[in-house]
Amino acid sequence: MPEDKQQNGSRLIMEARGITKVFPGTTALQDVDFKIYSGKVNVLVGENGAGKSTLMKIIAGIEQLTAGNLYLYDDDGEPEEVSFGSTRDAVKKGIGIVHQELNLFGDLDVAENIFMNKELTKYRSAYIDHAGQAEKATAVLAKLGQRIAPGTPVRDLRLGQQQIVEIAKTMIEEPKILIMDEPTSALSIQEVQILFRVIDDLKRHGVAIVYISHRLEEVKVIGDYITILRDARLIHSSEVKDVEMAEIIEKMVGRDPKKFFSGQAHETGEELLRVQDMTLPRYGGGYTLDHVSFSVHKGEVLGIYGLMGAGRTELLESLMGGYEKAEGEIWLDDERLDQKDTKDRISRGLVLIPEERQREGLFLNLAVAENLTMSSLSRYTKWIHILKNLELKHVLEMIKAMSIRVVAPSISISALSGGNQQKVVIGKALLTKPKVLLMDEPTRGIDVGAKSDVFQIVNSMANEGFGIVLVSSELEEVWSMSDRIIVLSKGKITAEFNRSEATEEKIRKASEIGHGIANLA
Amino acid sequence: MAPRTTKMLSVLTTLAVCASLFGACTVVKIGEEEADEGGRFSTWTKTGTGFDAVEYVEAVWDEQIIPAYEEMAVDYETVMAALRADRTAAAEQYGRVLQGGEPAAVFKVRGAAVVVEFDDTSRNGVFRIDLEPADGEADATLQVGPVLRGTAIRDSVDFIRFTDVGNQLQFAALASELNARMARDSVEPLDLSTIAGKRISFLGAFKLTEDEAINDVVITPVRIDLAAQDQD
Amino acid sequence: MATKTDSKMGTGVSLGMVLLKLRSLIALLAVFLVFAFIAPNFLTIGNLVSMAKHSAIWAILAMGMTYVILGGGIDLSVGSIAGLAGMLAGGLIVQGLRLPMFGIVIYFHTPMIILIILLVGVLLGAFNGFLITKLGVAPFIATLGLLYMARGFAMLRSGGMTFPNLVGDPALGNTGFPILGAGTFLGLPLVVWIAIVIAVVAAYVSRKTPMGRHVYAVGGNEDAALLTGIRVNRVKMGTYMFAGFTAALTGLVLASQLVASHPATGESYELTAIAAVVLGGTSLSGGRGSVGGSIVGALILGVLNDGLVMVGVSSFWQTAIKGMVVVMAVIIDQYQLRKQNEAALKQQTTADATEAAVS
Amino acid sequence: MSRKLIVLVLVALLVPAGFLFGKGADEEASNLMVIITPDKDNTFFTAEADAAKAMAESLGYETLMAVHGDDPNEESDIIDTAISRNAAAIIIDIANADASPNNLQRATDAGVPVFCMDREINVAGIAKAQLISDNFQGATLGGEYFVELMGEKGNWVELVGKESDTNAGVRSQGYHSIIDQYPDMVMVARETANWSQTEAFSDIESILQANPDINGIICGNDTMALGAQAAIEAAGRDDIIVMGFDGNDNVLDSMLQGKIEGTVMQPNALNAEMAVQLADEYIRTGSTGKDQEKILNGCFLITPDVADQWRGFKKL
Repeated sequence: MPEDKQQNGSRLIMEARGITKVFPGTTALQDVDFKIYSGKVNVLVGENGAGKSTLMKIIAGIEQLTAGNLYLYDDDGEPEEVSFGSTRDAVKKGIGIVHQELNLFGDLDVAENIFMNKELTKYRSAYIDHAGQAEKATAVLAKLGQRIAPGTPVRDLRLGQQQIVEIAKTMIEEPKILIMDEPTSALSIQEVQILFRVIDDLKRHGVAIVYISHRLEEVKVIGDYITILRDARLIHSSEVKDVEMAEIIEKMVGRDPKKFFSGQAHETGEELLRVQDMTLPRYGGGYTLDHVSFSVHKGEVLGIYGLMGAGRTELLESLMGGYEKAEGEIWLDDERLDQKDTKDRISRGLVLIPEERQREGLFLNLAVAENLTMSSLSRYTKWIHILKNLELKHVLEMIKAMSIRVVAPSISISALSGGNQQKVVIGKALLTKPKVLLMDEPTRGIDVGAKSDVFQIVNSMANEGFGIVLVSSELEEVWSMSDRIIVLSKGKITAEFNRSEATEEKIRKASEIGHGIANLA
Repeated sequence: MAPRTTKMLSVLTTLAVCASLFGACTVVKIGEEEADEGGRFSTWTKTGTGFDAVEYVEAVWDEQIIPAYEEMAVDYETVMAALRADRTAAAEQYGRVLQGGEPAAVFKVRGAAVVVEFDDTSRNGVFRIDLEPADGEADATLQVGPVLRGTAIRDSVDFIRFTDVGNQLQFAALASELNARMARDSVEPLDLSTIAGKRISFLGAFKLTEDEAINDVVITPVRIDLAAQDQD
Repeated sequence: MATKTDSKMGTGVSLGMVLLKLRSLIALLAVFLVFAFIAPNFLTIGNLVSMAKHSAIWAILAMGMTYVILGGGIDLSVGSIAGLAGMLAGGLIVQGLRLPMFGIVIYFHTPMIILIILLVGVLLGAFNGFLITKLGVAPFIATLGLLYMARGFAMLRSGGMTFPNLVGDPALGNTGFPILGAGTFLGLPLVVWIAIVIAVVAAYVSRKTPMGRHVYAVGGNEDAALLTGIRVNRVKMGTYMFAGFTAALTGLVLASQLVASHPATGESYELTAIAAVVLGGTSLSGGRGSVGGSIVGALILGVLNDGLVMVGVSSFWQTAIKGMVVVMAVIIDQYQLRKQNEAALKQQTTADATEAAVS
Repeated sequence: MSRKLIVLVLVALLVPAGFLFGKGADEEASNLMVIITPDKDNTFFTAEADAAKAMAESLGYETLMAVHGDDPNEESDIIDTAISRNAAAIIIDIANADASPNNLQRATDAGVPVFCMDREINVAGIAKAQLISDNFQGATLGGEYFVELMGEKGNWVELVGKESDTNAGVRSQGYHSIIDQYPDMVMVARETANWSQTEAFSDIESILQANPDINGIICGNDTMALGAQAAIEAAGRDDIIVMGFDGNDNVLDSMLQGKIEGTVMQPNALNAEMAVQLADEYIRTGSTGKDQEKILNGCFLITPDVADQWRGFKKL
């Protein structure tokens, strides 16, 4: 035990012992131990539903534990038992948390968001010291490598910048323990690099980082200690350097992760989709999409890689008729698509699996079955009557085909895990009998097991002769899954590779054309 | 269904609806429909029994009202004396006790007098009269307008009944018209500038409620006649 | 696990959950029984029919409101539209349609008048829909605007007065308007039949047609609906047009019942309609609820309204009691939603765990 | 499936359970008088309702009180309910002279005799008796007194009640039938304040801005008079004559303090009592004993001298 407390120049700062958390009907954590070392990155991994978030919420005072103890260690290594009734209690003890979901007020400016509920005031709280807040906000953002004006409304920032603001919000408290729940899921590569630098900086100042991520490659890069949870139980705890990637995956998933990235070439047939000179003007001049042309063949997975703001999502949504201002010719199966109307595009055989699953893909108020058939209702409709039995038949087939884990089709979609929800979104798209499937970040925010399921689905769909456009900001994914890769940068296609000729470096380089990225490193 | 068929169907439906629009209506030329001048307030104020106050007064004034007064009016002084003695008894004996509401009675009176003064400081102008036998002191008041107050004439006769008239507006209009008829017949012919000192005889009515002072009564005339020797 | 789960059917739910889901029906039963005990003559056929008649009007209005709310909107203008509809109908019967440029007055026959007024209601709903979908005005504001506009026009139509005695004139062929409000068929007032027909259609559309499904989708997640290929604006437009239709119908029925139309008809009816919808378990944030629920909600309000009058409860208390009932309904609704989500989550996690154990 | 079953069971239980446990219909003649008034937040109507209730109870009747809030549709519902309760008589202050007759006709058709008080309906033969406040006569009394106070000349303002209400029109016409005969009386503004104190307050405030030199305000009812009076006081004026109508206690108090110059007392307590008495007469004998359906009860002018002799719309 003593060496636990004083290891590699850092020391044990917090410990959770025998944590059990029971929600009505489910046990989220079962007798879990977790140690947090100062000046280190303490990584917490596990599949969705393994209990990571619950554990973090308990440490941050958001949830209260059912059984177990929390201890904070002072400078002398003396433990003090603590219990947090609320986030305020935890904040007082120097614990900060950056949530996975953004908790920002879009209409307030950056400084106001950073100082939300801890405003700097003058004259006995009678007046908010805007100048002082702006100054401090600028300082903390500079530390995070961002030059964002503190007066900018948060709504006007890119997603990545918003994430930085979220982190800055916590930093302002100067926490001793900083919990980061998937902080990189919305960040571009440069932003991830900046974040890692910030983390390094924090480590040097002795801050303990608790880091939750799905990106196991990140874990290897920045992690010091790793804790793996599975099914509410502690599976493994060690230093990162002592454990191999494959081992981590196996412990997380609890089974052989043999075909995690099941990259395989597909037989491709004739041209299915051709896009010519797709343009989308940008507000205030220039183009979000600058004369983009490409084609997709039967049975082909076309990967589109690009950094944040490259125009990936805009490209897919323009293809679906989502932008009134988008111009360009789209030919599907030798038929030209003229109407800028999503319904029409879907009926012709194009379908999109959107990036933000819950916001753009799901109806959380409805059941699994209703979600699945929402795009393809006309197929089960006679005159104006929905044929419930026919609908149910298709739903059950799709649930089986996608191996969606669901008790019954009538259960609310909100009860499903992220991975299963994503499968429902994909299933909904497939039920429209598409010819070409546009997938925007299909694996974002889902766990390793579900990810591999999704890739298997992509593969089998390609084998069935669908054309697939796969957009991802995760290089490996694009690289390993695609038959052909095009790279977007600032709205332009900057490179195109065949599976055989593509390498990570080439792709990355192409994605940075026009970005002046060199000075960021 | 093919879009073209749907379009055709909707056009046909629209046409059919338009056609039936013209079929399912009655067209009347403007001016031939019943006049309906939108009043400011509820139609209640003008619908009803179709009662016309002017017509009605024209019909009853000479035929029923004047005869009723000539037959039943009592000498003013007699009534006043009885009232001073016992209001209730006097009301029973000489007046018409009104139904409902506040205890009140209307009296039909007659008299002969000298006009002491025509007081027109108010637009509710009055003659102050000195009843026979004349003593130079005014001892009664006769309202002559142009503003005439009250409903004494209307309320003085049995045959004018609220229920027959319709509603309170028409009932009020009737009272005004009775007053106005009196003014046209009896006040307009008079030369008011020279009236002071002349002798008149009158038929009239006054209403007395329980609380009113007997000496304050204002008589609403039904007819005023200049004495023969004073006529020009 | 304490509660049994019928994993085969996948719909195994505890009795408590079912009762919770049926809370509005139970509330109706409770209110009904209470008044049956304490209100004399409550259970006479005459009273039941008259309560059905009163509730039917709320129900008609509430069904239009249900669609709008399910679609994620709100319609504050229905009461005013009802008022305007009544006034226009009254005007057409009493004064006809004056066309001075042609020197004629057109007196429409009664069925035609009803059609025209219903069309006007639909158009007013479309106006709401236009403001909301094309001009991006928030539903609350757009319909609040029409609330004032329609009421103003209703007053202007007659200068504030009432169109009395809407019996029509046989010479003009526009008699028969009072039948709508006073007529009966098989012993039930026509209004009740109308409400039943609309209820059947509205419930059918909401549950068995793509249109209905789309309304739920738009109310639940507009962005997703767009990307799913649902014509969101058309769906929203449809809900407001239906609300306009039910409002105009309500106005016609009210005017027909009184055989007179007065410009204040339907004042604050929009709030009663919303209350009925909420009582029926429809969520004001859209996407969750049912037509059937709203009808039960309307019945609760109707029975409560008449029952309280029958018992002779002071009108102040009547107002307060209605408010309490609505608030109570929302509290229970929230509780039920939480329980339902927990139950679904529990089912799902149990199943996940079982499956994990098997594999 | 279980859910549908439970729905069925509940519905199946609904009606029979009610019939089983509930009270059956009263077959014998009822002893119930249903008293319907427009409003409860106006003392005028409260006094009317109370007077009717007290009289009915003193005659041995049960009473059921209801208000229609000037809404004929609500009135329609209440009358249906009264019919359902098998009322012996309905005593009502109607909602709308044009829209109410049909409601009353329904009661009459169902064998429930109707007696109107205060407001009248234009159609004869529906109500067994109508005890009507002579608003026109009252308004002429008020108008005459107003003219007298103004010295037959000056600028005046009229505040009118709800335009859709018959009495608003009747009173306004009553005022004008008198005041318009005086050419030196100049009406500078005429506003609808919907019987409301707050609307009267804001209307008079803005009128005082536009027309500071007004000498008198005549109002269609007392609540508006109170609002007007408050606006005058707020403007620091004490030279403006205010007349009300109804005779409510607040105005009588204001008159005693010299703030309001006059009002017209409506005999509504008397109307209510007479309506109940006639109803009782009718129930017992089958006739009201009056030869007329409509009985007009006159109003009284209240001057500050006699303001202390009245309270609760009754002479002390």
